Amino acid sequence: MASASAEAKTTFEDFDQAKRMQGEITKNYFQRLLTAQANGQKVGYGFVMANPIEFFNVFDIVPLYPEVTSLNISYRGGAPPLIALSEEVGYSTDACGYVKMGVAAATDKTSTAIGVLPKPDLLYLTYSGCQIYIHWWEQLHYQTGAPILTVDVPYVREYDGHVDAHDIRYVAAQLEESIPVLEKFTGKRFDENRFKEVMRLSSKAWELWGKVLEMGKMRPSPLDAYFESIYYMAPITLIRGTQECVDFYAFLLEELKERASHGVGPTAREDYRLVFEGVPNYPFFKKFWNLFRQNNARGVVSTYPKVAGMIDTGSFHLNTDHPFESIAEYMIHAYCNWNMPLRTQLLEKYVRDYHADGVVIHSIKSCRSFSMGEGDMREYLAKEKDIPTLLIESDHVDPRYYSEAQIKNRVDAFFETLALRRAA
Amino acid sequence: MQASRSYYAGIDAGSTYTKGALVDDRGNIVGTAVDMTGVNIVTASKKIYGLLLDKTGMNESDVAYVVGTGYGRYRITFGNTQVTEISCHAKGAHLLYPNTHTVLDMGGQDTKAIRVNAHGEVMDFSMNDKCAAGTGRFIEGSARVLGLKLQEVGELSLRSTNPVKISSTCAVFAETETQEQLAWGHSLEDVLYGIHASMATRAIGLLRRVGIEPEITFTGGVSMNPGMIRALEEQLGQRLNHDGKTMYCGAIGAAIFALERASSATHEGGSAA
Amino acid sequence: MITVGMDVGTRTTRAVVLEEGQRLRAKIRLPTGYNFAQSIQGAYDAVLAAAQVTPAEVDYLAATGFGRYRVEKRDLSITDITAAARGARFFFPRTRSVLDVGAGNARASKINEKGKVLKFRSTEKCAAGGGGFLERIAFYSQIGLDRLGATALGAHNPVAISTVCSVLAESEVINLITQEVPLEDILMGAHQSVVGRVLLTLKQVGIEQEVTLTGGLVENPAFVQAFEQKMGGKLNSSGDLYYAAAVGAAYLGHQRLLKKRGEAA
Amino acid sequence: MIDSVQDFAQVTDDSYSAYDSVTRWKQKEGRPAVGYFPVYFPQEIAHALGYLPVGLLGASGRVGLDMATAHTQSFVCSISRSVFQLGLQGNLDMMDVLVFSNICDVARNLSGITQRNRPGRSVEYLHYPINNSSAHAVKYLREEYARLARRMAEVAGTPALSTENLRTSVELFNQKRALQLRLVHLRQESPWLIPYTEFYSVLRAGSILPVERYVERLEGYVREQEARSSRPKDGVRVLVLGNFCEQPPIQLMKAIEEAGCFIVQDEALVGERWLGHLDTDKSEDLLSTIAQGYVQNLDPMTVRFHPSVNKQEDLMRRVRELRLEGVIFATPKFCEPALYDYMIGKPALDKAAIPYLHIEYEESMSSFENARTMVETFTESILFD
Ligand SMILES: Nc1ncnc2c1ncn2[C@@H]1O[C@H](COP(=O)(O)OP(=O)(O)O)[C@@H](O)[C@H]1O
Ligand SMILES: Nc1ncnc2c1ncn2[C@@H]1O[C@H](COP(=O)(O)OP(=O)(O)O)[C@@H](O)[C@H]1O
Ligand code: SF4
Ligand code: SF4
Ligand code: SF4
Repeated sequence: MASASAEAKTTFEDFDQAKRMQGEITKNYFQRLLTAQANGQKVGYGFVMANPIEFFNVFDIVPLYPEVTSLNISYRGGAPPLIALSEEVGYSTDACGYVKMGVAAATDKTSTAIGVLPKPDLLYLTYSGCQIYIHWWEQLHYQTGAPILTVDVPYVREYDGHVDAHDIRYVAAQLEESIPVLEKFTGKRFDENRFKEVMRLSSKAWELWGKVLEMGKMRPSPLDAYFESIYYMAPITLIRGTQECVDFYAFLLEELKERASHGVGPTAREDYRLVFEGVPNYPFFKKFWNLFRQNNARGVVSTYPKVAGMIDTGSFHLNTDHPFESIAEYMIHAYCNWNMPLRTQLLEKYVRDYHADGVVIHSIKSCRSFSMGEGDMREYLAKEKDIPTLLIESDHVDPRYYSEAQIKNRVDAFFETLALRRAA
Repeated sequence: MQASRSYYAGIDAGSTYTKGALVDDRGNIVGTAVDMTGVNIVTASKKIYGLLLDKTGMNESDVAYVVGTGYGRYRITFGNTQVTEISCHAKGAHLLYPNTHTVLDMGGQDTKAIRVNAHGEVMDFSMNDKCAAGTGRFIEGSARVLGLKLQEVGELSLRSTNPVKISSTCAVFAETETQEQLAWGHSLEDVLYGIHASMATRAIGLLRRVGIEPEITFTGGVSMNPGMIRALEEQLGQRLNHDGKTMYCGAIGAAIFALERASSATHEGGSAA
Repeated sequence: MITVGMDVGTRTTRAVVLEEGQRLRAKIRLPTGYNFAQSIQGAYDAVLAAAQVTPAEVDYLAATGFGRYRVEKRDLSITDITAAARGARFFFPRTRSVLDVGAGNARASKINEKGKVLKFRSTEKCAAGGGGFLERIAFYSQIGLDRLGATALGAHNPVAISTVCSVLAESEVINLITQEVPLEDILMGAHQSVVGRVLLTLKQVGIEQEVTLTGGLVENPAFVQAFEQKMGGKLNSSGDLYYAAAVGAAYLGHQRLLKKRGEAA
Repeated sequence: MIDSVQDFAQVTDDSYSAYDSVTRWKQKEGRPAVGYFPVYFPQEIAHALGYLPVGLLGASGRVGLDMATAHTQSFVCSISRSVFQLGLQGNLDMMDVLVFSNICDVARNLSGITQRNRPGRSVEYLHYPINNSSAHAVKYLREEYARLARRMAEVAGTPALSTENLRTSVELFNQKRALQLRLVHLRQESPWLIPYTEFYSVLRAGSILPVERYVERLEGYVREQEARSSRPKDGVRVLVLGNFCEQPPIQLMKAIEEAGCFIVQDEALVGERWLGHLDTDKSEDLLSTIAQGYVQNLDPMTVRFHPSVNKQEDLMRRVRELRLEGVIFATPKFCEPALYDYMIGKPALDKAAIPYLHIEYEESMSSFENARTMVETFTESILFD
């Protein structure tokens, strides 16, 4: 293959610059994280799902998301030794792999594929969507002695998505209660102007990110909203509330528009449009993607990138006039904090809105927050709505649960049925 | 040979057995063959192909198209193309029992429930999940551990009068559980039937995922097992289609695909290989 | 004093005759099968014959293994973990960690100088943590159990088999075979995967020198080698240790008898 | 007295699947029933609304899971799957309302999939606050209770909650909890008096019998047991942890006893007695009292999170107070809350050199050999040297 010429964009690579930018952003973030404590900064552990990271920004606390570090480590093949460390001390094989990796990485001097991670100065427990969060922080609390700061977030319990006012009040009240705690912890005063500025930047980034994901509605879609989003969702999590983050999504949006105008996309053609549900498989990420890429299938929309915030559901606005209430609402509407019928209906709506051919559910054996109910989701979509739906299982970080022959068999058969339907 | 190249072969390279089937240009089954897969899939599938030709008195030149299926489908080097065994079992079951709407395929390492339409095409399918309990391998394991022949297991279980409950969710563990039940003094027949009953419950769970619509055709190696048939029929409260050919269903379906592909390939004027 | 120890395992039944709690007069093993009464009686008769003792001369019979309750003539039943620990110490007195690997699962224990079990753990059920997995592989690859270990030792580049579930690990093996990976490398990979799980269990109780291996896997040189490599230390193992639990049971029977006679005197 | 025991055993049996006694009660009383998923549920509120509160404690392996298998995967605990199966089979149809809560991800999502498969019928979800250091937690829970009470009254067409009714109900349930606690303490002191199986069915009957009848029977039973005396027996005093939600097979608990252990305390049905006594005198706002009872109760419970309570110290306190010789972690297969709590307890026990054992169970298991061997070895290692 001849190398791409400087002026004309010829290969897909040329339209894939945002991914590279994301790589830089992630690298810089890790750099900042690994040196934070040496620079006298506090490291706060937090969760990805609908977190109010704006508070960390204002108090200058460097966030560490064990979900992000774990997925990065496992993407680089580094999960097995960490999981082994945890299982050696007694963690069950059935426990969430993120927890096992996170706990091992926070043990004295454990070196990981991305370096020796700082231990927590603070454990920020935001209970959006996953119960294991509580247990995880408890483990780290007993292991490291770091204090836990809790923000309780009620589950979206109504099947029509309605959220009671008392839920929002309760979360907002706790956010307010957390301010003096954070002031004491950092020795800094809460700067309201700074907070508003951070909120503004956050909203801006969210808006752009939402537009990016909407691009999947185009036919063909210029992006793979599942596999590529794995990369694209990093900045909104890691550096939200900064200009850099806003710039990234602006760039990405432009790039995708360009792809669209050149008729370029992540696969040679777009033969199938799929909706994806569930956490991907990180240790075999590329292999897994290939199973779909080979069939010229693109993920046009997926629920996974929405774990950080439900930007496309109309339930999401950050409002600087009511910062606490609007953050509270955002936290309540985390994807896994929705009850199952809501999640299922969202998928059904995606199939319609994005003109998809079918749904692929990648179910994680050790993550019940996502997977409990995915079987029923399949029941509903396949049986009641006659939408071709494939349910496959493995793990997000543990390579021991990935059986290639088995998964390939299912994926191949799924494409055979899609082809049949197409012919009919 | 009067009509050269008017036969179509399907080879199903399964985890346990490799099966072959040959059909003529009207879709009649001309012959079948089976043998252990063993360690070398390439050799095993070649061997079955040879056996199939021998048994039917054909030459390679009589065969117009070969479709491979099963786990080893990509290793069937002499095949023209490959199709997953899910589509093949559906196709094969439809040929054997044209009123089939649901297929249950129990093979060596997985169990599949398939919903098919009036043309034998797959509408939906579901396979045993990550946890492998409830496949034919489990019966094989129990047979080996107990020093029984595979064929004996099902027969013996039919003599059970007071089935023991084997509930383990794990195939590995269930093997031990089997022996424990024996150690506690339950009869061999009762324990064996217990195994079949517990596997049947799992299989029915899978069938429910795709919806149970009569007729149900039982395919795969385990459809040769009378104990399993009884357990399934008892729990489902309805009869299953099965016979000596259902074990070859995957290969038969593959042969039918070979027939279909070959005719569409001639229409398009190209080869799918 | 003559004590007999019987270990009724899932695959084999082992019987030993111990004299004065010290001298191993005979050892025997037979497949367990599904007719327990028959295998137990068979092993009992055979071991007495081999030791040249009559039933009347037997002072005590101690049973262990999962079928211990089926040994009707037993004077005492002991769990395999306790029995294997004593047996390990019988052959290797400086044993502090015992690893008893049978067909179904592996049990690791930490013991004190007297052979008392301080801490123990068995492999999780959802795991290919026993010899049964290797049996399946031997069967599947048509190698035969006897030659399995020796064949695996010929590996140059063992391929890791990582699946947790032994049934799925078999699919993985099949998959590797279809990819034409050399059989030796696959077999060694399979051994390493069992080793990984067993070692994990041992680590969960803590490793202390010396480590002694008991149970059926002492007959498998590839397992022993892979284990020593992965643990980074030596493993006591010898053919006699296949009988460790039976010997341990006989030994504990002897102790019991001494105590009883002492009390009576 | 024999009658009570049989009565208890019989209703316990009934709660394993068909809930016939609930159907009969409804026919006789013409009143509604509410099924609640473990661990805790404010039964007094249901009672005050005229409901019969009934615990959904799984099917103890008595039903096949074929229907549940179609909707749920194999890597979740048995209780969730068997309760779901009961629902799909129609065995929970007599329950006018089903209530789930945030004990774990499995239970949370179970509420929604149960709703989806129970069209037009009521399935409610209660959020118990996890942040008991927030000044708003009690208020929040009070509003949750008020919301639930409104819904339940609406569903059954019963009058709204009245303070008078609620007061009567709280007092009744105070009695129930007090009696259960007396029994628990009695067994802690003299575990040889009552076999675990009997003890369990007595407690379990409290999750299905109407409270009036239960209290009456239980009173007689407890008094009689307290008066009994028998020669103390020898056994290893153990605490069993992990069975706070999924009910262990009774055979497993028997195997533990047969191996020579006294189960002096365990977590089966803890939610039933967890609140202890609620003071009804002080307040007119009894919903707040009940909410406060939950939020401010610092007793350890796996599915409750108390940043201010040290679970390790608490475990060591129990070791001392109950004179424990060992701890058995009997965790339901795939139950993450139990598995993580094991990892909190374990290092503390290691440090104090208290023997412990970890076994996993499933409600439907039918073979206990492995567990039995482990428990026997465990007792052997404590008893002999
Ligand atoms: N004659 C027989 N009697 C009973 N069971 C049989 C017989 N032949 C095969 N089986 C069962 O069928 C299984 C193999 O099924 P098969 O469909 O050939 O699997 P695969 O396609 O994975 O090789 C074996 O595990 C065994 O349980
Ligand atoms: N001759 C042999 N060569 C290699 N491995 C063997 C041999 N005999 C037994 N084994 C291994 O030992 C295991 C059986 O161990 P054993 O202690 O007899 O089990 P159990 O106590 O359950 O009867 C088998 O699964 C096999 O892996
Ligand atoms: S259980 Fe699932 S949602 Fe929760 S931390 Fe683990 S992977 Fe994330
Ligand atoms: S080891 Fe058993 S429980 Fe685990 S995945 Fe395999 S069959 Fe299932
Ligand atoms: S047993 Fe555990 S996982 Fe299952 S519902 Fe109860 S708390 Fe949740």
